[in-house]
Amino acid sequence: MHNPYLPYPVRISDIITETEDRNLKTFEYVFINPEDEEKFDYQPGQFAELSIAGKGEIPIGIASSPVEKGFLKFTVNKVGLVSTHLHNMKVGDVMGVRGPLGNWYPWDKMEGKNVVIIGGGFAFTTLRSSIVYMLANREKFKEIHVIYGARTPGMLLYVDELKEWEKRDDIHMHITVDATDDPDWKYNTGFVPTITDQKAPPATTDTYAIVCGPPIMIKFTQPVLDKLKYKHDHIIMSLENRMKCGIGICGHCNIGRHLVCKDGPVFTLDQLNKMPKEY
Amino acid sequence: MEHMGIEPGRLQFSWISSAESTKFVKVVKEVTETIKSLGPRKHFIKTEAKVA
Amino acid sequence: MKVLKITKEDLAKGLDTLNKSFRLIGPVKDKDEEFHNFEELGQGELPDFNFRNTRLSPKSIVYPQSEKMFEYTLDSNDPEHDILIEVKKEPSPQVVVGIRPCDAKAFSLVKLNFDTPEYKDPYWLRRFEATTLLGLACHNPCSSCFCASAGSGPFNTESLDMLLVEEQGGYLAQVLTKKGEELAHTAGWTDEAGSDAQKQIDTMKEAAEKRIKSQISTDNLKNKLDMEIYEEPYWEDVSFSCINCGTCTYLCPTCWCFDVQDETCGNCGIRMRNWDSCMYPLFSLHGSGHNPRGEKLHRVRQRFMHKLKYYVDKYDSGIQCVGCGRCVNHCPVNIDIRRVCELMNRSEVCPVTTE
Amino acid sequence: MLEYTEKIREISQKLLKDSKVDMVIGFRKGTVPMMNEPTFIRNANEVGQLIWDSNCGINLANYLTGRKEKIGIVAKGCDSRNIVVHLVENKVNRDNLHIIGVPCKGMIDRRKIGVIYGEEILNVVEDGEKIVVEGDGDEKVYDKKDVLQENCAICIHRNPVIYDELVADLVEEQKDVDRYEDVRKIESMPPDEKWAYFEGLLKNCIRCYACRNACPLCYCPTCFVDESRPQWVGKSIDPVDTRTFHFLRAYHCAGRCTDCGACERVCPVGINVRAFTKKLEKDVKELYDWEIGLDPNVRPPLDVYKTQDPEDFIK
Repeated sequence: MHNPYLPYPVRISDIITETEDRNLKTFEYVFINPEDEEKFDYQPGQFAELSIAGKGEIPIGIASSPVEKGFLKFTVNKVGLVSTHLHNMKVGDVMGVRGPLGNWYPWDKMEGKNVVIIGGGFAFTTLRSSIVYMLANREKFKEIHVIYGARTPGMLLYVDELKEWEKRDDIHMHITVDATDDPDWKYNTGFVPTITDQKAPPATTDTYAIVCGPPIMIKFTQPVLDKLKYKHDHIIMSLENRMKCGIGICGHCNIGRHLVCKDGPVFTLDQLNKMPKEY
Repeated sequence: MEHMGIEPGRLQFSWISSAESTKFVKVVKEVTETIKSLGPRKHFIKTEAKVA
Repeated sequence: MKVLKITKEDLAKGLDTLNKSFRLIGPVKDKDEEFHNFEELGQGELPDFNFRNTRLSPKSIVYPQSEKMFEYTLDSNDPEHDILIEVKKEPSPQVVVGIRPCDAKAFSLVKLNFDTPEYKDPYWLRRFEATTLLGLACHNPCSSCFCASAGSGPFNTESLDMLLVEEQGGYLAQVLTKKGEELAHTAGWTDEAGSDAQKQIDTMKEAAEKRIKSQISTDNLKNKLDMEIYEEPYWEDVSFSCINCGTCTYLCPTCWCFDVQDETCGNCGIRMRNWDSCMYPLFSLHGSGHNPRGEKLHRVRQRFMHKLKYYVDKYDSGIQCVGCGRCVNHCPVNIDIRRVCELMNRSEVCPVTTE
Repeated sequence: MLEYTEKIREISQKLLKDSKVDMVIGFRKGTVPMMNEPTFIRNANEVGQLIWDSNCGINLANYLTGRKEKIGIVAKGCDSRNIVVHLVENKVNRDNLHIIGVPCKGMIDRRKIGVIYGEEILNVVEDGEKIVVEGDGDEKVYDKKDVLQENCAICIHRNPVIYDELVADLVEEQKDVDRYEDVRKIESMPPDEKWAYFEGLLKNCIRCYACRNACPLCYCPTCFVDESRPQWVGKSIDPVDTRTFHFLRAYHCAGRCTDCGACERVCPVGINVRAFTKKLEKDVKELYDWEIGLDPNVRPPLDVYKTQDPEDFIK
């Protein structure tokens, strides 16, 4: 019997410190057994459990994109027991990855449609995965907008890539920071909801918004999207809750009858409206 | 601790100021001697969790 | 279906035989306490059938409170260091003798969680498959038993492989599955009962069902919206006395939540899982410190909503409760699921006013 | 007990009507024999739910922690002592409390009655000092003093130590009680026997934490067993971890435990949890001549340093 709790052994192949506060690092992994990579067949929006023997597991969104082969990438915020230990690990260290887990952004529905990505802070990980995926399959989508904000320029993730995307004309980038005194900052200044109000395209039946960020951002972005007349089944969100098994069995992450790990983490706002606010 | 079955002598208290180096040495010596004379611990040993 | 006749002596003899090839588990009276629990029976030891139901549910026979999942070593000289290794141990075949029909039914409710189309929980399933359930019908249900209205019953055969029905001088035994047949064969129980045995059982079943005084109504649960029940004002009253201990969830035969923990001793360690309880604040606490169910009201509501609403909607197999009454009897502060179920199930009838 | 119930209702009704309190915390009739449920009443019309009998063993002080409202609380001797502990430890503000004192004659032990009756119990009626048990077997009558909770049988503070009103005249306190016979018995055992005693005591523990959660002293926002950084104690049912939980919890209650018996009463598997706490209670009594929860204005001995504090155990 296949054991869904058994992680694939991986080796850390690269570690990048993403932010100036050094609390966010991106870990790149290669599978120790090459055949495991094939089994790890994922979609942008899914997550995996990062497993460290002796410490435990944490559910983290997959930041790499299925169009990138040969490695997996995860950006991890240092908060608890496992993530703190992970931040102290080095290139070459062995650990485990279990997944892919959960559902993904509705790529089949969004094909041929406009996509607006609204992200804040370190929740940008699966959004990166999505952008890379869409750019690699550019012909499948109409207009792509990205509104991404962080507190300061030094807190933005994937800065080099952001700059690259900014240069392209097939994607509308709206990068913003809450505030900065950097005279060289040439992008937007202001909170994500404000920038969304200014830059997001108006709603059409052909436009989907993917919103991912801290609770406070989500709280204030939702009225903006309502104002822009986005329908709630066109607003797609990714949730997190305390999880253990990641496969819908241990019971930790439920919101009503739904399990964030298995029925989510991606829900439409329409679905969330009918669920208890237990997230 | 002793009330719940740890052998007498295994648990000791001492108050040593940072200036009392000789007392520190003396106490450490005494404690190790007492513990050694008690032999290996019988109880309250956590090895791999006894689980199914 | 075959019905066997087993005398008390044959039962004892048969169990003795079974004990040689199976791990035999049965109700045993705790030597210091007033209650029975399921324990492994030693050679020659017989189960004590003089009980109504055990204090702890037998769920731990298939789903131990603490269970090893993986092993690992952190010793960098070991080529497999830091890699989790599956614990290679097949559960030994076991027979649970004297399990009550409600507790057996609980396995079928819980199975929906551990055996899903997408993922199979190997630990639970392997143990379950290695288990034969030899049930014992309930002639004298407790006053707090409400199995009959919870989708089970004193003679319910769901999940059972064989059901023993006590009668004068011995037992009638319904052989319900292939596993049951094999068990009877191994035990040497071969005497088929007369043609009226089934009728006899049915009569006793009816009499037992009549003895059940306590009941709940569940007919409206499915029709209501989640949020309608969720937002009811009575949750404050229901949850006030709760002390957020895990007694209800740990005694419950149908509660399945678990936590995963690593424990290292020296260079080696294990990943294990332990029962967890939605009554504990830690259960839903985020790493950030945010807790979606930070108040005890949220947690008490979660438990009842899960059992009586979410589960009902998700699986369409009735409520996640078999009416064993353990939580009713042993909740330290007397929060009674029967009362809560009535509240959740009641239909709002607007009082008719005549002017 | 009827007169107690009536008086509790009368006082509560008045308190709520006059808006002296926002809620009254008391007991309502349980759904199974010998069980009552702690409850709150906000509406003067609902005071009829409140009752008092010998099944009110849960310590209501446990429901005060962190509450900001003005509260009327029904308090027997031990509850009142735990209110004092709360006051000493700044968990509750005296001005927000209206204590309805109940001179207590002891709570009956549900487990004990279950064992001696032997059959399923369907109903229990109190008749003064007699307890009438009806059930599947014959009706049996017990003397209440024979079926008291162990901590009640040796209780020397039955009367509330702090109150705003009383529901009845104070009762006579029990005198010449040997409070520590059981502790001495354990003390006289050789180490291995002690070890075995506690091992046997805890063999059924399922770590549901009912003992901890029923205890008014256990109000830490994060209990040491729930801490993961550092992880003080393992989370499985390994016997060493289970024992660590119990004895460390007892330490945390040293000099604070009023021996209210809530921990023992709520244990679903019948563990005599007080075997841990009572040793420390005895030690504190003998070393510092201290009983907790009698005076909100005196700091407990483990809180303060005195030059005459015993220190024989320090080398």
